[in-house]
Order: sequence, then structure tokens, then C-alpha cells
Amino acid sequence: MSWFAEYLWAPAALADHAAALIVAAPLIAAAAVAMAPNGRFAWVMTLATAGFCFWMALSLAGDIGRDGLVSYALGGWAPPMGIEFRADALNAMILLLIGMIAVLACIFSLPAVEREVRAEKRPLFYSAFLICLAGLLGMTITGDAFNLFVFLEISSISTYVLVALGASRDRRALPSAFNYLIMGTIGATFFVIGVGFLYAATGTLNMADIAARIAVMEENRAVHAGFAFIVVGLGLKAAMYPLHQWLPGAYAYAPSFVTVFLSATATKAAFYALVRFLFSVFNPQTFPFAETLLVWVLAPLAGIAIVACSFQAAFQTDVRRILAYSSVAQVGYMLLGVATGTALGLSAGMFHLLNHSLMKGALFMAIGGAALYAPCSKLTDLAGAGKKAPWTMSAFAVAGLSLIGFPLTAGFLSKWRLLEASLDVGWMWAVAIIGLASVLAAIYVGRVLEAAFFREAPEGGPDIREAPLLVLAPLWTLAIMNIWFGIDSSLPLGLAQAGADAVFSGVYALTGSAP
Amino acid sequence: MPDYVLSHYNYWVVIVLMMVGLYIVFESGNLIKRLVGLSIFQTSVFLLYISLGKVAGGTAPILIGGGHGGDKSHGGDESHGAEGAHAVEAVDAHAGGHGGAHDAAHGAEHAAEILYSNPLPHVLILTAIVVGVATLSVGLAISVRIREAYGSVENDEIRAADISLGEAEETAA
Amino acid sequence: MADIAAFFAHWAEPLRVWLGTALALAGGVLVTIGAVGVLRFPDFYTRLHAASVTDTMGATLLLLGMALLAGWSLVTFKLALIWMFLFLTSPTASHAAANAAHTAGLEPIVGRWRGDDKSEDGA
Amino acid sequence: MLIAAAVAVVVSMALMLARAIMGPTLYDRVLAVNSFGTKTVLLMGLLGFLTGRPDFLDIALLYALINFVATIAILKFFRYRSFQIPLSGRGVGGSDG
Amino acid sequence: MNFVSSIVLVDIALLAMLGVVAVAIIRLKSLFAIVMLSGVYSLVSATWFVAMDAVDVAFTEAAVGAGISTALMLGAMLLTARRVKTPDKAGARRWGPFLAVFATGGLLIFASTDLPAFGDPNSPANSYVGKDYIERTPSEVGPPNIVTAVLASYRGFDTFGETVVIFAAGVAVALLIGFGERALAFSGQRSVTPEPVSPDDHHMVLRVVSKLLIPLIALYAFYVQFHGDYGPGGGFQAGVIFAVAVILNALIFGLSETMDAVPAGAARAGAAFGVLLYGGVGVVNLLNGGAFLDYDYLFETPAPGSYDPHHWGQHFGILLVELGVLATVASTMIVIFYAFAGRAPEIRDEDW
Repeated sequence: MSWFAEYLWAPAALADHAAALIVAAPLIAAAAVAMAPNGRFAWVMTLATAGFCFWMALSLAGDIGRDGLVSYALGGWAPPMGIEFRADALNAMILLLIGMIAVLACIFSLPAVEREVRAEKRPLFYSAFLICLAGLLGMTITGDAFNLFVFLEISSISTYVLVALGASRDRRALPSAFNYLIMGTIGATFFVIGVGFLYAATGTLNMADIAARIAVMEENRAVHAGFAFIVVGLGLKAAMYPLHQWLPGAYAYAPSFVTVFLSATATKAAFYALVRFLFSVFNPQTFPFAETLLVWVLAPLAGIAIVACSFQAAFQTDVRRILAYSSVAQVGYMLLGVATGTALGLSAGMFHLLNHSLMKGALFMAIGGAALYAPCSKLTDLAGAGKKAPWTMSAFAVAGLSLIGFPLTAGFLSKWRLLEASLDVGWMWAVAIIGLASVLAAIYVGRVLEAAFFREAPEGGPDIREAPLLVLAPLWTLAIMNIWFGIDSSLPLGLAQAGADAVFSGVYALTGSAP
Repeated sequence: MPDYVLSHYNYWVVIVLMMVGLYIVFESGNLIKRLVGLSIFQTSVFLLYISLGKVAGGTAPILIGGGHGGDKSHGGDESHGAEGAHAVEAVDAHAGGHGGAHDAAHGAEHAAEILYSNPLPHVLILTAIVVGVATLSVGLAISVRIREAYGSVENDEIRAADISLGEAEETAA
Repeated sequence: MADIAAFFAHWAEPLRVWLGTALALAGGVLVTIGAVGVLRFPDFYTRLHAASVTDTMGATLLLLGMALLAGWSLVTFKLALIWMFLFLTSPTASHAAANAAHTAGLEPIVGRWRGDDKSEDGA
Repeated sequence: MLIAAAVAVVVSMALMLARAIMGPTLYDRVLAVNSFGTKTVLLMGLLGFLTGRPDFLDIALLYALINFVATIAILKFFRYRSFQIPLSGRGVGGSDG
Repeated sequence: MNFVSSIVLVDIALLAMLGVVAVAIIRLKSLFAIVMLSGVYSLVSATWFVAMDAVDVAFTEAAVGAGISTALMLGAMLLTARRVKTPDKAGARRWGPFLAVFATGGLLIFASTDLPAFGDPNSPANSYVGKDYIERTPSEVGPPNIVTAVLASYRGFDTFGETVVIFAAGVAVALLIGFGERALAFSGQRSVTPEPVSPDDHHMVLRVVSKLLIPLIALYAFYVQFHGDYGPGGGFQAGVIFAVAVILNALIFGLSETMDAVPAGAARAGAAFGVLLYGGVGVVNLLNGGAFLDYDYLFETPAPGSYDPHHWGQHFGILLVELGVLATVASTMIVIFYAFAGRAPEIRDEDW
């Protein structure tokens, strides 16, 4: 794990408090950005904050690589009394991902936001983005169940408004945002109910402490129900099939920058929280019902999600909706890996999570970039886009191939690993499903590529142009990562592996303080 | 059995309230009514939490006796730290003497014997209430925008408007 | 003089408590009577009458009773403030509601009342 | 005996609630809800005495205040259909309530 | 009279009322009635919270749930609709909700059978961390109101998050429906004083009384703010009360006049300032060598092993943090009210 440490060096004063600063900095900056005089200034501050968060994530990852676990007691109050930030390799991986995507998406945002948001609203827009970022980072790093709810809501509330702002382009953003708000709030409230039951049974809110205390309560019905509520609540946020209905609308109609950021991070943070509860709080080894749930509920749901949503994606006529349905299917892949309940499966799921962020970020960014000057995302509108915007659309092609799982791309390796994990537990049906879904993915990505590269642009079609450098730079960074990690997967796979190993070796658990 | 009912009826009523709130959210087609249902659902969850924190025979978790709940030396003082206790005075209380207003309705009790209800659920629910109102205001703002864009806040009509729009676009293309 | 002081010292305390309780009780009864009126009276204007009259008096009695029970402290002051608010709110609300109903064209029932008032929620 | 007063207040709250739900006109509801609020304020005060901690009257005080503001808001809702116009003795807007 | 049993009586009566209100809302079609009843629901639950010893929660619920929420819903109704339309189709729509709700309810009932008895002082929830707070607050933090101590110090980061949630709501509403700038345009169009609707449409009493009350309310807000250590109250409640004073002013004396006195820009700055103040306290603690929001490090780095019986750091830390909350909550509520009240109805969405 020592290869983390060499990445970046943060002064000790900062590194000691990286866990708090990674969340506090964007929260404080959000307030400052809201007062920024104009959009440019707000953008610079936002980019600086996102960069700072990424830096802190690197620093944290270095610490975790060295010590295995970072625990930070906020307010100086020792954990069960105070709120604790607790991070092992699994958190580190998600924090790094969110930090990196935030920086790239933020670079992309300058041209995108100038097209899609009115000038006087831009500072507030960036403020909402920073709040969302802080919420996602907080969800990922916190070790306190109720604090997780607070951050869940911080990220959700800002997400609702960010999605609704797509109304300047398409009014359907508004009902989508409203539906998301209703579903998201029900999900968050379910989560609170679940936490309440766990609190009633254990008397604590610290996740590691809960884990230690419920280990002897496998018969307690309140704990069982609490578990179910938490899974449903977080599943809603993670767009777990069949609780994904809010996602296609929200992704399809949000401003393009918002879609880029959310598709690559929002469901991932919720998915992390789900994994944390499934494996670190409710250990399948001590809770037979947790294992039952994994094998008999989550695994079939994952299978259905992969097939059903891939089919739905294949029948869409709007590129952003295609990608949105594909996102739900990809959550299914991750869930499939997790549902095997093995370290191999978990690492495969997490590996796919990383890769999916890279490819979906790139795909949405490419569509947003190509349509920068003429808001459009219908398949017919994109006809001939490959000629008009070769750089943008070839990045789309690279990420699309990765989404299909073409050899030499990152997507191929993670699917391969998912296959291995399924075979490892003897799930032949999963192998068949992955094969079928790859064909479907080839169809829906193929439809876009066919329209973009093999069709002539119609007369009077939308004004698709090559995206500016501020779009191409982050876009190609992501695209190159998709290829690089398809050839040399040591970094993402190492992260995923370390995360899964940390979960299964119980690094997260309290040491030597059984109740 | 009656004991069991008496010690759990609170939870059951609260559960029924949650179900009603949730039903309003799912059943109604009107956006504002759905938000009302959502806030009823959330409020009912708050009731659950507060039920968990109630201690029979307890009192509100505000220490009686100006800050030294466990300290018997002025346990009999029985003043509400509330009355007359300005910041300076309360600090004095740490040192020893404390002359606040007296409480006629209550006899002299030892502070150490006083049972307090659990403060933690209260804190959590304070946070949750604030989160609830934040969600509500965002939801209302979105429904105002929906009304302006669609001329309606009924789910069916919004969907119908979108479908007809979609069809129009299809035929145009 | 000393007699009187002793007399007060002896009787004032129980008297205060009893008087306070009695006032609070009277307030409670009054409030309930008003509420029965609001439920039973035939039309809006008569209900308004029942509510506004008893509310103000009932609240006053209850608060006065509580003030007596509390003795002389910050609590008394807060009760006085509450009373002031209620005293302002109830008549204002009644006036506003009656005014709105009247301008909206809600007719009072004049003469003998026969059966239920079926007017719907006017939006 | 305070408990008797509290019970009386609770009973009157229940009756007011019935009127608020039954309507039949909006004005009946406004009346009932406003009166319900008054009674709640009183009940909160009584609860303070019943639990032996009357210093928590702040809540009742706060609600009395909110009730006052809410009444004005409802008045404006009905009479002016807007929260913008001052209550200067001169109003605009619909009179159909 | 045994007061424990009297509380049980009140508890049952209030819960029954809640049930009646909630069921009534299902049936009602008049949005106004629904909104009124949801206010009643909040109010009854606030009363119930008092009976359950949760005075701080009751305070907040009365202010936020019964006050602000109702006002916002009325404001939104002015801009949207006043009745719920009856859906044309039933059928599938009928049964889906029923199934989902009963599944949830069944799971909840299943869980409730293993919940500790109501009021049990030895339940895990009441005996572990919750009890520790009561025992340790006097020696570690100081204020008699344990809820304040837990809220602002032990779980101070939650409260920071909560402040940001409110701030986010303000940002969201401002992004969606503006700062009420249309109110100014609206009043500009109507520079001529409109005709009164009817001769009895004058409110001199209200105007005079409000003029008296508004400063008093603001004063009361500060009482609630600084009294929060000793009784129910604190930054949130005070912020809401302060906002209510401004809202009352707007209702009585007009929105554009109020926006001259308390400009939307100032409110926006106030909201940001509150978050910055809260975060700033945390950063100062960091710079002094403590953990984020460790108020013991507010003024200086405490010497190892030293014990401050006055808890000055905690005391002032909580004070500052609550001031931050006050600023954000009050300003945000004002911004949100301006946004709703200031949006003239029926304006098509031509901007963006």
C-alpha cells in the first residue's frame, strides 16, 4: 500500500486534519462562493476548492495506505459521544474518485454553465455544486449513522435544485426534479427509520459501535427491520432496481455539467454507504439474514436490473436517456458483484464502480460538449456529429467501447472480474446475464456511434461543433484513463482490492472494545 | 398482555401515522398535497424517535439547578436555571452560590434523584425538523416552477402535457 | 397591622393556589362551552360568535389562574405576554374571517334554521 | 385540579378539530384552526404546570406569536391573494374569497 | 393527581387527534383545508413533544412546522392551485400505494415488537450514550440545557451540516424562483394606490399593534437566542422568530417596503455569513491545534492536563456557533419568504 504515500505530500498540519477539512472546506467555500461577484470568480473558487478536496483525499489515502484506518473525532469528543469520521481503504477509494471527478467536472463546467445558467445565478449555482460535493464527501467519510443522514440530505437538496435548473433547456427537468425530491426524501426518511431502530437496539449512532453491539443481537427484530429500511433507503439513493425511477428523468434533463458530476459520483457515494452497512455494520458472517438478503434479494434484483434496463436503454431515442438507463444497469453490475458476498465479488463490484464513473463521466461530458452550442440530445440530432466534432465524439467512442466491455478498455477488465466472481460462487446465470447485457450495450452504444459516425448530417440540423479546450481536456483525461486502465489496471484494481480486503479483514471494526 | 399493549401502543399509533403520511404521498396526484403527506410522514418519524427517548417519570433534559445536575451542594436550590440566571450568575453557580428565583410549584428535591429524558433523540430530531423544512421549501419552489411551466400542479395533467409535447415532436421530426 | 400581615401570611398562600386552580378550571369550562357552540351552531356567523366570545374570556381566566399558581416570577411576565398575543389574535382573526366571509358573499342564516347547511368549500 | 382544566381544554380542542375537518366553508376552518391554536397555547401552558416545570412557557408564547402572524397571513391570502400588498386600509384584488 | 398518569392521558388524546387529522387529510380536496390541517398536525405534535419532555423539539416544531411551513405552503398556493383535482382513473393507482404502505407498515409493526417498552429508563437508547450526555455535560461542556450542549458541542458537526442544509434550501429557492425581485417590479407598476375593496377594509388596529410588536418580537428572538443555554431555545428557534418579525412586517406594511428595510442582498449575505462564522470557529480551533469544532481550543491551546472549570472555550464556542445558526436561519427564512411572496402569479417562465 505504500505506493499511495508518494503521490502527494501535504504538510502535517493539514494532513492531520485532512478528514475534517475535506468536508468542511467545500461547506465553508459554498458560503463564500454564494457571495462571489460573478460567475468566473465563483468558478475559480470552486475549482480551487475541488482541487483542495482532491488533495486532501490523496493525503488521506496516503495515511490510510500507511495505517489502514483514519479516525477523526470531531469536536475532540471521543466516538460514541461525538461524531467520528472513520475511513479505511474502501472510503479512500471513493473519496479519491469523487475528488478527481469533481476537479474534472469543474473544469468542464466553465463553458457548460455559461451556456446553460443565467449570469446572475452562476455564483449560487456553483455554491449549490459545492454543497453537493461536500455532502457526497461527507457521506463517504463519516462514521456516524445519523451524520450520514445529514450529509445525504445536504447532497440531495442541492441535487434537486441542480437538476431542476435544467428547466432552462427542457421543462421536463422540473417534474423530474420533483419526483426525485419525493423519492429521495422517502428514501432518506426510510434510512432515518432504520437508524432509529438500530439506535433503539444499541443506544449508539457510531457505525463501528453499532456493529460491535448488534453482533450479539442476531435475533432482534428491530435490528432486522432497521437493516431492511436502511437497505431500501440507501438503495433508493443508489438507484438500485426497482427503486431507480427517479434516475432517468433526472439525468436526462439536468444541465449537462450536473449530469456529468452526478452520474459519476452521486449514486456511487450512496452505493458505498450501502456496502458499508451491508458488510461492516451487518456482517454477513454473523447475520444469516444479511447473507439471505444478499443472495435471494439483491442478486436477483441486480440480474433483473442489468437485463431490463439494458433493454430499456436500447429502445430510447434520446442519448442522455440511453446513458441514464445504462447507469441503472451498471448499478446492477456493481450490486451483482457485491451480492456474491465474497472479497473477490466486492472488489469486482468496486472496480466496476470506478470504471463506470470514468466512462459515464466521459460519455455525458462528450454529449454535453458536442451539444454545447445547440442544446440537443436526440439520436437524430447527433447524425454526422462525428465529422463535425471528431475529437469530442471519438472520446465518446472510446468511453462507449469501455461501456460495452471491449477488450483493452477498463470496462472489459471489470466485467471480466465480475465474471470471475460469479463463477467463483457458481452463478452461471450471472455469466449469461453479463453476456446478454454486453450484447445489449453494444446495441445501444452502437446506435449512437452509428448515428454519429456513419450518417450524414441533415440540412438545418443543430449546430454541433467541436467542443472548446476546457471540455476536451477533462474529457480526454477520462477517455485516456479508460484505455490506460484497460491496459494497466494496477491502480484502480489495487484500490478496489485494498477496499475489499479492508472490509473483509474488519479494519473498520472497533478494536478490543466488545460491549 | 395489557402491560405489553400499554408499553407499546405509542409505537403502533406512530406507525399508523407514518402509513397514513406515506399513503398520502403515493395516492395523491397533487404536488402540494404530496408534500403535505411527506411532511406528515417525516413528522411521524420524529414522533417515533421522541418516543424512544422518553423516560417514565423523567423531566426535560435541562438540568435543574443551574448546571450542576449531579452536585448535591445546591441540589436543593431547585431554581430553574432559566430564571434570573444571567450568564455571569450561572458561572458563579459553578463556584458555589446561586441565588435564582424559586419555584413554588415544586418541593425541594435532590437534583441527583431527578430523572431526565434522553437528550440525544431530541438533538437528532431538531436536525431532522430543519432538514424537513428545507426539503419542503425546495419542493414548493419546484412546484411553483412546474405550475408556471405547465399551468398545473396535477401529476396527470403534467404527464399528459409532456406526452402530447413528445408526440408533437415525433410528428415534426 | 401585624395582625393583617400575619393573616395574609397564613391565608394568602393557600388562597392563591385555590383561586388559581379555580380560575383555570373556570377557564377550561368556558372554553369547552364555546367549543360545543362552534360544533353545534348552524352557520358560520353564529359559530364565530361562540368561538370569539368564549375564547378571549376563557383564555384570560386560564392564564390568570396559571399566573396565580406560578407566583411572581418571569413566568408571570411570559403569561402576560401570551395573554396579550391571544387578546390581539382572537378578535383580529374573528374580524378577518367574518370580513372575508361577508365580502365573499356568504349569507348568514336569517330566521328559523331548518336542517343542515350544505354550502361547500368555496375556493 | 389542574388536570381537570387540561382535560377541558383537550376536549375543546377535539371539538374544534371536528369543526375544522367538517368545514363546511373555508371560513369555518379558519375559525376553528385559529381557535384550536389558542387552545393549544393554553394546553402547553398547563402542561408546563402539570410536569412541574412552568418555565417552558416559551413554547406557548412562541406559538401565540405564530398564531397571530398566521392569522394575518390567512387574512391576506383570502382578501388580497398576495403577500405583497401592504395592509394600508386599501386593498386590491379579488373579492370572491 | 398523579402526574405521570395525567401525561399518559394527554399523550393518548393528542395521538388520537393526530390520527384523526392525518386521516382527514386523505379525504380532503380543498388545498387550503389540507394546509391548515397540516399546520394543526405540526402543532399537535409540538404539544405532544412538550408532554414527552422534548421542549427544544417542541419549540422548533411549533416555529418551523406550524409557522414557517404553513406560511410557505400558503405562499406556494397563491402561485399554484387551490383545489386538488379528482383523478380520472383509479384502479392500479389505488392498489399500488396500498401495497407499498402496508408492506412498510407491516415491517414497522414487526420491528416494534422488539422495541423496548415505552418510557423504559434502562432501554439501550436511554442508558448508554444518552445517559452519558446527561452525566458528563456539567463537567465537560457546562450549559444546563443538555440539548444545547449536545447539539452545539458533542454533535456540533451535525449542526454545522444542518446549518448548511438550511443555507442550501435558501440557495435552491433563490435559484428556482428568485429573490423576490419581481415584487419590486410589481409594486412599480402599481404606483397608484388602488381602490379599497370595501369601506370596512381598513386595518388601523393591526398596523398600530404590529408596529409595537415587531421590535418586541425581535427582542424576544434575542432572548431565545441567549437563553438557549438555560432553557429551551437556541439559534434555530431564534432565527425563525426573527424571520417571523420580518415576515409580519412584510405582511402588514408591504413587501417592497420591507425589502427596502431588509434588502434581499443583505439577507443573502447574512445567510452566507452564518455558515462562515460556524465554519470559522471550527477553523480557529484547528489553527490552535485542536480538532475541528473543539471549542476548548477556541482562545488558545490549553495546557496538557489543565481543566477549565468555567469552560470558557465551550461557552463562547457555543455562543458563536449559535450566532452563526441564527444568522443563517433568519436570513434564509427571509430570503425564502421574499422569493415566494415576491413572485407575481401567472408569470410565464420566459427567463433562464
